[in-house]
Amino acid sequence: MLDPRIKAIEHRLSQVKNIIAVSSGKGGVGKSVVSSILALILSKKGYKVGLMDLDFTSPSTHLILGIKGLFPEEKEGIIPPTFEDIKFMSIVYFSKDKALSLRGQDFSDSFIEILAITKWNKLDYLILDMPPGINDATLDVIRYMRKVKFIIVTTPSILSFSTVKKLIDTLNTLKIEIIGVIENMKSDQTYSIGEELGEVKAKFLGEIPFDPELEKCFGNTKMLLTTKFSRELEKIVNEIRM
Amino acid sequence: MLDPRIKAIEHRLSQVKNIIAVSSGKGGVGKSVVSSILALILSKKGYKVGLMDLDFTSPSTHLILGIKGLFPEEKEGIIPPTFEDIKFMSIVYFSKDKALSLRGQDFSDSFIEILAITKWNKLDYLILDMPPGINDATLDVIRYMRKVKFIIVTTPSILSFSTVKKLIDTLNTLKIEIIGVIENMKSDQTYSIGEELGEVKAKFLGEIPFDPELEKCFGNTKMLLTTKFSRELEKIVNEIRM
Amino acid sequence: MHEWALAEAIIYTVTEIAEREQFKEVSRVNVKVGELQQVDLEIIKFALTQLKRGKLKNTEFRIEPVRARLKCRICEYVWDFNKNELDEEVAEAIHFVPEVAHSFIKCPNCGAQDFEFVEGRRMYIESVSGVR
Amino acid sequence: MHEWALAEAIIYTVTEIAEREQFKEVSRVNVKVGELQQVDLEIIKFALTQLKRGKLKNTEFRIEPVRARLKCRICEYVWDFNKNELDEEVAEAIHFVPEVAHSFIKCPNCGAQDFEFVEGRRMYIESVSGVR
Ligand SMILES: Nc1ncnc2c1ncn2[C@@H]1O[C@H](COP(=O)(O)OP(=O)(O)O)[C@@H](O)[C@H]1O
Ligand SMILES: Nc1ncnc2c1ncn2[C@@H]1O[C@H](COP(=O)(O)OP(=O)(O)O)[C@@H](O)[C@H]1O
Ligand SMILES: [Mg+2]
Ligand SMILES: [Mg+2]
Ligand SMILES: [Mg+2]
Ligand SMILES: [Mg+2]
Ligand code: NI
Ligand code: NI
Ligand SMILES: [Zn+2]
Ligand SMILES: [Zn+2]
Repeated sequence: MLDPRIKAIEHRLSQVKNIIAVSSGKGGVGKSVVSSILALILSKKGYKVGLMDLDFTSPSTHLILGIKGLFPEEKEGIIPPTFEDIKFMSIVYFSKDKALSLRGQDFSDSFIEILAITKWNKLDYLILDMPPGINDATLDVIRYMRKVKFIIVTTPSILSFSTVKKLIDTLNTLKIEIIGVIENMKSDQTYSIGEELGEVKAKFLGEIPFDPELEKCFGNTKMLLTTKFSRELEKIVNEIRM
Repeated sequence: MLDPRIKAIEHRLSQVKNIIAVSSGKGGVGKSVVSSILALILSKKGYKVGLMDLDFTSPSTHLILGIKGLFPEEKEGIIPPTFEDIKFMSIVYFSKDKALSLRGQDFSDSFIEILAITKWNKLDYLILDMPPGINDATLDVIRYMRKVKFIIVTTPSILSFSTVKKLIDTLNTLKIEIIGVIENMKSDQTYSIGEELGEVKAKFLGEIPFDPELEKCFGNTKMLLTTKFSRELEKIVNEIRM
Repeated sequence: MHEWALAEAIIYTVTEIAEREQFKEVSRVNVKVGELQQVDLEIIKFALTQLKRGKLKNTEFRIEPVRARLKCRICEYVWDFNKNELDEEVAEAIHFVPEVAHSFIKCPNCGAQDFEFVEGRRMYIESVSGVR
Repeated sequence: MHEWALAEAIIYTVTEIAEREQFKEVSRVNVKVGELQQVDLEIIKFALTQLKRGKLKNTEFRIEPVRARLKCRICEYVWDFNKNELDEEVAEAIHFVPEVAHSFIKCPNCGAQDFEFVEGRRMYIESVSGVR
């Protein structure tokens, strides 16, 4: 009962130089905003960028970027539609924004399916917007994309950071590269995760403040790129030379 | 290959009057804080309350309430330890706060296992803190706890509300009772979900403001109960007469 | 037609198996294709003829459909997937990613969307035989 | 001992089957118990004797262990679960909720924690026979 899709994934990703999973373990920390804007920033810098929304039950990146009315072309596989030079894949092409409840096994199967038939061709960066939790999505990305590297997003909350520590542990056990940790939604009152990161084996990449203007810019990439959020994220990107 | 645990669940829950899943689809909207404080409020009112943390890969309720050093007693099953009159069950008893990555199938199996052996006895309310996503946890709660009712938590963000609409759809399809929707982390700038709720079939229960003092009170239930968060949640509880 | 990509997947996999098993030539490959995905078997067969080379040059590919059956996890009802009951757009979505069936199909008995694919969800390679 | 709760689960389930199958009496029940959970078979047997009544009064319960085997999803290595390699607290945690093994056990070959339980994870009822 050999599944021929598995071997195909290797071929489909062979021309993708870097795969970056934006993950956390915790939900609502800003993974989707970071992934979306990271894709915009890298694309603006002239890189070939792909963005894949892996949060199948609550996809967000199309809402953040304002992507509507696209559908992949079918041509010896499926060709991801291009949005402002970013090759974009999301389950919403197929689920039509209807409710989609998926068990882990179903997540795995759709993930493998999409990877096996999607022709990304040449990419400098494939950004993965991860769902919350340390579950099938995390494990399958690691299993089927051995060269994946993780950017971990946390907020300055003990609830978020306690999960992030576990994710870092899991990734270290599996010898998966962690680019580093971004602390998002900083405000004045909150204590600094940067200091606590010493105890775990991951680099602190920098912080992004809580930006009350961010949500108003959803759907408008020009405006998104002028937000404080984007400017701070761009500083981080410039420093890490991924 | 009959699984004898399934039938046992029915018996274990037979003396539990109300099962309330605090859910959202979206992560980071306040499900865990709502569940924890809801349990405190109901218990303070004199009800017999149980609290079960179903976010196995990032359990939070023990951190919010400050529960440490407890372990269930083994006596013809397992007896949930009591914390300030609340019968409390969490995977942390067993995972010892180590990283736990679980595929959906593993979630299901541990969920069924815990339900099959836990002796809640008489409860007025069993509160379930749900993980994010519409996945095995959501589907298993519905499958094995047919009398469950949902409280749905959202933030005033399109990203959160778009997921919540899908969860409401899913629950309506399955004819599961929705107590209503709580809008959490309201601030002045944000638009009101309450108004948009008209289009979906769920009652608006009220809003809870963003409370900068909340996190400082984690681990101290007396202080937690004096926060603005708790006072607003208590108002909502008084109105809905669950 | 993304059937082409699926045919490529078969070729990649069988080629690897041929290497591992040290076959000089692969004589026959049996492939089962679940009907849920509504894959066009003729296109797959055609693509395979176009793609096969090297040790697979003379391979006979037997492609057989498997009826798709679904089973409700709530009421245990089992039913056959019937493409004709779906509108075209939905059928196309399921063609690409069968799991999105959970957005569109309900148990005919109880209305739940918590069902599993008992069989016929996807394509798999049943056997590969060759000459050493 | 939560073995008692597991024995109750068997009794509840067999009682229901006896009703459904309209058995006057249940003569024999075969139960398999996965070793991962380190359930004490003697306690289960004792509990069953204490709990059985009605149609189950004369039932013979055959309880048999099943070796627990794990398989790594990354490197496909298969190995036997060995309780003695774990410290007592960890063994106890796995006794209650076998899945927490993912926090404590690693693939002996590659170190991954993404493994599945091939067999011997849990208890199941293999067969129930009775007189109508
Ligand atoms: N730095 C920030 N300032 C203001 N709002 C933010 C910031 N980062 C994220 N958000 C908001 O927080 C919520 C969660 O972000 P999201 O990217 O959806 O998180 P995740 O993908 O981790 O669930 C969204 O409503 C988003 O708009
Ligand atoms: N009303 C509020 N005011 C301030 N902070 C809040 C409020 N509600 C939740 N939070 C904080 O938001 C984060 C997410 O809350 P949490 O209960 O963990 O969400 P979920 O369980 O949905 O993931 C936590 O850091 C929590 O302390
Ligand atoms: Mg994740
Ligand atoms: Mg997200
Ligand atoms: Mg949920
Ligand atoms: Mg939570
Ligand atoms: Ni096609
Ligand atoms: Ni025990
Ligand atoms: Zn049904
Ligand atoms: Zn291994």
